[in-house]
Amino acid sequence: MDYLRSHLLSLILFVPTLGALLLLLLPRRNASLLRWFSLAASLVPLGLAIWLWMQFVPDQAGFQFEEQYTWYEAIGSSLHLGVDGLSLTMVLLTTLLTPLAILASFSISDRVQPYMMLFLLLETGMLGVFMALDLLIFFVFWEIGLVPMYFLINQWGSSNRDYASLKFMIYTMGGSLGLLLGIQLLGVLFGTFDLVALYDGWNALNEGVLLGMSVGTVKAIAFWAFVIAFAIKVPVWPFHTWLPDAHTEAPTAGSMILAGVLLKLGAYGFLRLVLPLYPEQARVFAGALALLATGAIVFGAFGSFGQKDFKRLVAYSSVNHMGFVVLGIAAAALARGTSDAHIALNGAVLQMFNHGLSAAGMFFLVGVIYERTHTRNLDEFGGLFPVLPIYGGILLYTSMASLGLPGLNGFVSEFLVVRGSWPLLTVYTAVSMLGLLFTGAYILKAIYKVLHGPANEHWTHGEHKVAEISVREIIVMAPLMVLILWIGVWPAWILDVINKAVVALF
Amino acid sequence: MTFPFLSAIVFAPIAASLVMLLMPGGRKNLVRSIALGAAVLNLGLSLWVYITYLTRGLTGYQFVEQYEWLPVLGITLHFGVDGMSAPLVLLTGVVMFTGVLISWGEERHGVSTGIQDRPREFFAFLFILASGVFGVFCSLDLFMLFFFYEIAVFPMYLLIVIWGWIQTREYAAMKLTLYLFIGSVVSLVGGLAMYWVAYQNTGVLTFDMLQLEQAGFSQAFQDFWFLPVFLGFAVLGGIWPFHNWSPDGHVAAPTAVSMFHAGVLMKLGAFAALRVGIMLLPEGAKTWSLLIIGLATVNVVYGAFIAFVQTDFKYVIGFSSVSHMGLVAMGFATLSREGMLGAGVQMFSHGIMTALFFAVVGMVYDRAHTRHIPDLGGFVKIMPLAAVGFIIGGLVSMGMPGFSGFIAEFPIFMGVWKAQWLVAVISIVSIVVTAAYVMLVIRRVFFGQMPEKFEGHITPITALDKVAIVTLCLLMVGIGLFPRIMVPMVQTGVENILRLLGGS
Amino acid sequence: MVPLTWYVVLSAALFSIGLFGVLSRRNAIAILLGVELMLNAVNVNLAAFWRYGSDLTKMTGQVFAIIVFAVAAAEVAVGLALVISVYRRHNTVIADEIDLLKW
Amino acid sequence: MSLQQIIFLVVAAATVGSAIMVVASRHLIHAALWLVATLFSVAVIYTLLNAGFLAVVQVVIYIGAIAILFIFAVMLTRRDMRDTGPQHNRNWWLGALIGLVTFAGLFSVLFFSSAFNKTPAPLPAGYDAVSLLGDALVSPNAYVLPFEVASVLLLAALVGAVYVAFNRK
Amino acid sequence: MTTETLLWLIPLPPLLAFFTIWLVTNRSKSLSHTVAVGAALLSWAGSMLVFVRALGVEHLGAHPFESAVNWLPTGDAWLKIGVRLDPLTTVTLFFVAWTVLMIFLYSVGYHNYGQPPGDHDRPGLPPHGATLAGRQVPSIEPMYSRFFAFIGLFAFGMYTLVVSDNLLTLFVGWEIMGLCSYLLIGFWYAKPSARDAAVKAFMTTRIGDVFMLLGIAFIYSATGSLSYGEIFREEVLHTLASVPTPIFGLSAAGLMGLLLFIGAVGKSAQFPLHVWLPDAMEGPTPVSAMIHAATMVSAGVYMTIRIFPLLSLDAATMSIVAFSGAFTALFAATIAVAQNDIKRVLAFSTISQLGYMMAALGIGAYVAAAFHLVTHAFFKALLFLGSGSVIHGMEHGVLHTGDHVDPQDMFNMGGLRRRMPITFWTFLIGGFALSGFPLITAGFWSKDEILADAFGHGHLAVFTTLAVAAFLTAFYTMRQITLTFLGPARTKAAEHAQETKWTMTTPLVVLAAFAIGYGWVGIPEHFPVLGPLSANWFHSFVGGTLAEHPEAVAFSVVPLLTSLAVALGGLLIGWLVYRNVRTAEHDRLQIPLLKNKWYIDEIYQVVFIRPSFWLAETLTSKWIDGALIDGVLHGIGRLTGRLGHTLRNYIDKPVINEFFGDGTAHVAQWFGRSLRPIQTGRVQNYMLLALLIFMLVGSVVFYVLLA
Repeated sequence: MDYLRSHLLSLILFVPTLGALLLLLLPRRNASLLRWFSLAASLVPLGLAIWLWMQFVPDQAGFQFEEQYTWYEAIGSSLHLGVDGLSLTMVLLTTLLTPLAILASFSISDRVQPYMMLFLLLETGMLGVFMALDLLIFFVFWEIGLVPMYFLINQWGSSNRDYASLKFMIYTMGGSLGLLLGIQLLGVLFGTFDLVALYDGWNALNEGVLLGMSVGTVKAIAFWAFVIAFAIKVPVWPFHTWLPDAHTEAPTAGSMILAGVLLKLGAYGFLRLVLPLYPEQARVFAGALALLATGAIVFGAFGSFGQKDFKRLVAYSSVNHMGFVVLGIAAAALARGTSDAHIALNGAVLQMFNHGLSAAGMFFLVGVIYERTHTRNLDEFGGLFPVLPIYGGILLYTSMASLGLPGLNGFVSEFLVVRGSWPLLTVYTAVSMLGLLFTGAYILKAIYKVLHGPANEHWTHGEHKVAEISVREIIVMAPLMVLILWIGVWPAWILDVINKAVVALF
Repeated sequence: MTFPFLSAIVFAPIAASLVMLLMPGGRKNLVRSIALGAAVLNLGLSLWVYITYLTRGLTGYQFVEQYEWLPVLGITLHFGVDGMSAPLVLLTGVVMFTGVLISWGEERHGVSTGIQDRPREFFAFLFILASGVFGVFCSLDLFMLFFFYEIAVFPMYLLIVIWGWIQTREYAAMKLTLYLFIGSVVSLVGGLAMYWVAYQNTGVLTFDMLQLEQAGFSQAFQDFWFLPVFLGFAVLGGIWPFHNWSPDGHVAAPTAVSMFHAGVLMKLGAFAALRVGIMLLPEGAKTWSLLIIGLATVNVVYGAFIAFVQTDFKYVIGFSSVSHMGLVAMGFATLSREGMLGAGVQMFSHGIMTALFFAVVGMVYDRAHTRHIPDLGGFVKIMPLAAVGFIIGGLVSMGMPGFSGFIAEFPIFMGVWKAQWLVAVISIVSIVVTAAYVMLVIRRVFFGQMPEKFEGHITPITALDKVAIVTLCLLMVGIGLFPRIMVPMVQTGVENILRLLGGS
Repeated sequence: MVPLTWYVVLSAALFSIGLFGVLSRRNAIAILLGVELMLNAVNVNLAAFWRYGSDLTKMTGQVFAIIVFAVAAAEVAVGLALVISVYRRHNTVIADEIDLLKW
Repeated sequence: MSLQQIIFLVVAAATVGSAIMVVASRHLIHAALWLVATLFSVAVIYTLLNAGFLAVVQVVIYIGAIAILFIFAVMLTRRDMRDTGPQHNRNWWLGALIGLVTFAGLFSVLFFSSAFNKTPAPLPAGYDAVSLLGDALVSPNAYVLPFEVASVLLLAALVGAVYVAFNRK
Repeated sequence: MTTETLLWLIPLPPLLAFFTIWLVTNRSKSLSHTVAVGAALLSWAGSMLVFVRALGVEHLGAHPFESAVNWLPTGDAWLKIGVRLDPLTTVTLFFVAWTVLMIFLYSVGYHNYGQPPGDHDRPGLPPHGATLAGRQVPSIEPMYSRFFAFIGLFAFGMYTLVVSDNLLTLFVGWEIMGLCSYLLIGFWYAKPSARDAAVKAFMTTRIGDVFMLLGIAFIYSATGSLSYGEIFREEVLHTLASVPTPIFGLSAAGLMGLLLFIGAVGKSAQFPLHVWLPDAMEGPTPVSAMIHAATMVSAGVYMTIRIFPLLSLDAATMSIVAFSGAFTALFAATIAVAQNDIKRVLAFSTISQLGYMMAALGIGAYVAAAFHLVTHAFFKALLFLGSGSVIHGMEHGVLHTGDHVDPQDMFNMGGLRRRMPITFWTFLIGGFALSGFPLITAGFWSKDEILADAFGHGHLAVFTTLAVAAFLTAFYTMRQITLTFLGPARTKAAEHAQETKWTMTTPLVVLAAFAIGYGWVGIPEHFPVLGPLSANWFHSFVGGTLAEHPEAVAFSVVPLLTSLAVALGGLLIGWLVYRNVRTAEHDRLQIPLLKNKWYIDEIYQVVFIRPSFWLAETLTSKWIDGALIDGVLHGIGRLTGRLGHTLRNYIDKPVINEFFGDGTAHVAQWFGRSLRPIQTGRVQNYMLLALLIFMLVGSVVFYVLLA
């Protein structure tokens, strides 16, 4: 037990990898065994994460459950893990979504073994980013996450997968070049990658000349290098175009994780690296950041409203929602330390979690209908509500959550963001309301086209009659829906943790 | 007197090749078994050396042996490994082992893989080459270094001309040999110059590098001779603009030879350039460091871009080697701790990686009889393991964290930051380009639709091939996840160099 | 008495004539004749130096001359044999027409 | 001008003249015969040098064997007894030039150097050149080894000649 | 159980009902409606209990029942949410509880409970009727249970909104109602009109909501709290009033008020966001009655009354409110006179009446507004239910006779007073209340108070507008009654129309009672004769909501006479005109401009909807994302390829490889080739050469070096 407590993070982190390796030993033909095994392998981290949540002491500032192992001492990097309120939330989200995604992909019958292995590895990659307290380790996991996702899209995706997967991979890698350079610069300057040390050292370094430029300039450049890397991942307009393609082509579970967790990596990067490392620059450039965020919100909504493809529509909605996260971050950057900033950040972090739930749910539901109809074209659906009452109900519920209906989780976070950023970025907030309006528009469009709409006889009768959502799929949705409602009605349980961390950090 | 590991490592292959030549040529499998046995023996020995060096936490030169050879001229048979060369010795052992494995091949429904034509001579030459390589890595005597260097280079000519790709083998072999010999001659002149100047300075006639290090060459001398010596060797390291022999050579060479060639021989160049160029002429190195970095930058970016547009499977890999060896040169040229550390690891990492690449390319080519990427596709179905191997190699080559490539490249870039940050910014672009072409190649060759003409004609890879692939992959992943199994050792080597550089 | 100079000059002349023969005759046999002349020139020298040497009991000169005889004989034998076999192959003994050394 | 000198001059003149005829005569057979003449006069020169044995050997081996050998060879390598075409190659003049230059060079060196301007010591009484020569040739502390080598050489040459000239048809 | 706990509990039963029906009982119709009606009953009981307790409290306005809990941690503070019972809540709760309960009951009958399932009914379409023993009879609604689930959720929303003590939970209820309104308007989603109406309703109200959210955020960030008790404290209001904002030179308070008011405009279907309400009539009639007459649309007014303290701080905002309200009242009334659909007439009258209340607020008469709010809720609900009952009866006739006329077109009706007496009388009461029939109806008192206030506070423009509106109201109400009930039947269906079941008539009766009786609690004390008889309980009670108690306006005869005149005049003229109009053609008021609602929808179509589609589909998706951004990306990709190609084919191959590499080799080859002629193969040439060279070198050595 004591051992468990002291190695909790590394256990959570590496159990999936272990599972992936064990998968190798299982018979390749026995698909169901593979599925159940990988599900189990992903449930273990969930259990541990919940336990971690219990053990976590919100009031205690700083990182908890720290672990440090030598990794690359030659350049002063070590496997340094630890969680605080922010990362804890994300860890919970990740460990929650992965089993669901795996459960969702039970319908995959083609090359189950590699599929599941990639999925488990992906989980490790994502968790690593959230736990890393070492810049290099952060980057390591950040990049590792790409690979399984690339192959998930490229191998199990739909028609245009090659383009989408390559775009995803190259775009993200290209984006992280700046980050890489920045990390190298820091490493060269301080000879260590340990975040805690870097926070102090880098912020203490304020005047003087670096690389033949004033430190201010260098910091500004480095700031943008970081920001672009994360902005692409989030994604912030106008770096978002990889996302609709990737999401659309990815297999259902892939999109779930992609929207549910991978996007959060970017936002988390903002919180964990950009704000602490560049408070000054962040304050200076907050306006630009807010502008981009507003762009993401508005254009995301417009783009989503303009789609014919159900999955693309949902994908664009991610752009729209993550825009609020960035808006909150921008607000916090502008007025670090004020209660407005805290509220905005609470909203942003909670929005990350919420979007994780609702977007994952939405993508899953899209996948459900896609598996039955093999089309994502909104114009080919219609009038499915009577045929799929339960599915319809769930879809309605989830989409309302993503629409930000009060009483469901989306509202709480969006309200907090708006509330936090209103006094700081009034105009941007006001403009982004337009996005909020169109959020309603595209959600209704989707429901209208799929559930309501002119009943499409093709699906409602005859041999193409679509089957109602299955029990397994309901089980996938159930935890999401419960959490959506729970957070919507009583957000304090999670927001308290977030809030304490936010107050402590910013 | 302990067991002379290094001499054993160096001379075992030659002995094996003699034994093979005595065997009747018809008994192919007998010959192959002997080759494999010798390879395993060498692998074991080099592994032993490596592990001993690592675990004993040793520093400086170990396993030192010294025998009289030509006392009059001060030439001795002086062997010893330090943190820089020990990994390379291991690398050679591994590549030798895997090379033999994948050259074993088989003949099944008309598809002949590996080396079926005169394997006896093939392995004999290959092992002579191997001896030369080991010799260069182990010898601490300048003359011996040159000696083994030539031994390593020459068999390459025969191997390519006889067993190479019919269309370009004469051209490529001749080109390669000439480039390398000219390069080595240039540096040989430099070596002799050192020899004489050292004699004038110290009054001792010696080729022993440990003594030459102390010869106290004048700044002017070093400035003058560094470039010839360094570049002369760097030609074999594929430095721009003397890299052209390498892609052609790779393409023309038979699989195992390509593995040796890109995997080990190019390291030979880089290593010799380091040993003779930088370690004996440190001041000159400081003078010219920026120039070398510049050339290397060209290598890195230029190689990546060209590889991006190649349609010949093997040319892609060939140019990727150019690009990656550029990183090695760059790392050394920074003369900084991180840079050289990274370069040291990169030599190993790239060796393994590119060996794996060429092995897989060979497997594909032997079956498809074409390397034109658009004509390939869907090979993952028949050779999944090869595909996985190639993917891992690809990830290494794009410096994906968690694999040895990252461990190597990251410090190099740190070093470059110290030396000239602009270069880092420019050359880091290559990472993305690399990612792009690697991913494209993987997708087009292994995934996608397999052309009808291949359906059913493609035989799966042999068990030995699998062993080879797994071995190489394990090394890459292992180092990527646990750098400490190599980095500390390389570090000691770096410290040694830094000492010569005046602890910069 | 005859001065040594005369002898050596004679041999020099003989040698030069032989040399001319070797260089300019087309017929291989004629070339061999030239060679014979040159050998004789040598022999003349050897004998002369023996005779005008300080110690007449040393027979070095004559011994060498005799060995030269032997060599000459061997040379002629082999040379002529070569000429004949070449003649058999190429049906000529004209040196210009024999350019086997060309690659 | 002593008698000896006169004899020498005559013989020398004969030698050179016949030698010139050897290289100059159009007919190969004549050249061979002129060679005989040259050899003979060289033999005379030997006798002038009191090297009787050499003179004898010269006559026996050269004229008796070699010259005849030449004549046979000439006979064997011609269809009819007439020599057709020029006997000297295109750049004979170059050869002539070289010959002259050589001679000139040697002459200038030899004739004007005082080193050769000496007279021979008189033969001691009871001086037996032949026995001395025999001793020298066979005595182990003299030239037995070169002698044997020469004989081996001869043998080898013999075998070689036979082998080369042997008619395979 | 304490009042606070009770307040917490009141909203819950309908919510539970919703979940129960959705998850458990949706298969069984009887269970479902039992659960729903039971839940409504529970909430009703709770509300009544609370109401009674509230009456027993002195100065409830000063010391309301309050209870709050921490909800959101915000930095180092908490955002509290809670419940609050003050006079306004009490009265609102009262009418909400009643109407909701009644409508729940009514729905049972309206959806033909107990009838057989239809022959070819499909979910998403209104029932078409079933054949029972060869006769066509009404058939039961296919999605019966779902309906009750939805209205349950709706009731939850409404109760939450009412009992909540802060703007946030108010907004929560507000939005939930919006969702339910969307769901219920689109209840028969197979009808294209219903689908479009649903989306329209949601989107239009959402425009308001968005601004309201901003307003809430503004208030929250300015005051650090959202609960009424906090934000309406004197000093807070004072500071808010003093803080200027860049927009229209409004004070902070004014801006907040305006933003929130826009929300109310959306919810209460005020001009210009009124367009959704008429279309919302596509929903089932109980929905129209509850959501679009009694409760949800009233919520807008309720919220505006709530924020009256804030609103009243800025004169500019106040006048905006007043004029938009007044204008809406008149504007909607004009449209109402030209409508033939029985429900649409009511819809527009609702808009106009809500305009009344807004106007009242705008002129500061919030008590009057509240009073009219309550009375209007009762009689408008009554009217809707009555119309529903009429339609139901007509449908019965249609099914019976089989001639398929539109059961909602008033020109297909007539003479129903004999066929459906209860409906007729109750509808008459409702109609008179709506048109403010003097003295007996509640509508008279409330409307009269508004007019009196308008006059008393000297807002003559507002006063006249409202007067005209009142006249039109009376006129079209009478038109409606005349066309529907009086005169002979115009169609066979009307002849065979049939009185509806008790489940539908009971609510009518109950509401009719309130439509008359509720007026008496608010008779102004200065009113001649009646005034002294009854204390103006409503004024004193609700007036206590605010700190400063508004003094009643001095009695003036002008507004009284005006209201008498407009009401009676309107009714009279309406009857006279339509007494013998038989068909729509004879109706001289069918002016296209009015019939087409001033073409507002068409204008919006052109001005907003089409552009937004263009923005989304063409601009954003096609141009910005597709062409611009992706174009740049692909450009970069192509550039890479081009660069590599150039390097290889223009530098690597020609220059480095051919020129330097092979070039050197070629030079060497040329050298060798050019030396070849020397190799003649002739022995003599070799010898010559050798000797020549030997001589040259020798002579040089001899004559130059040694000499």
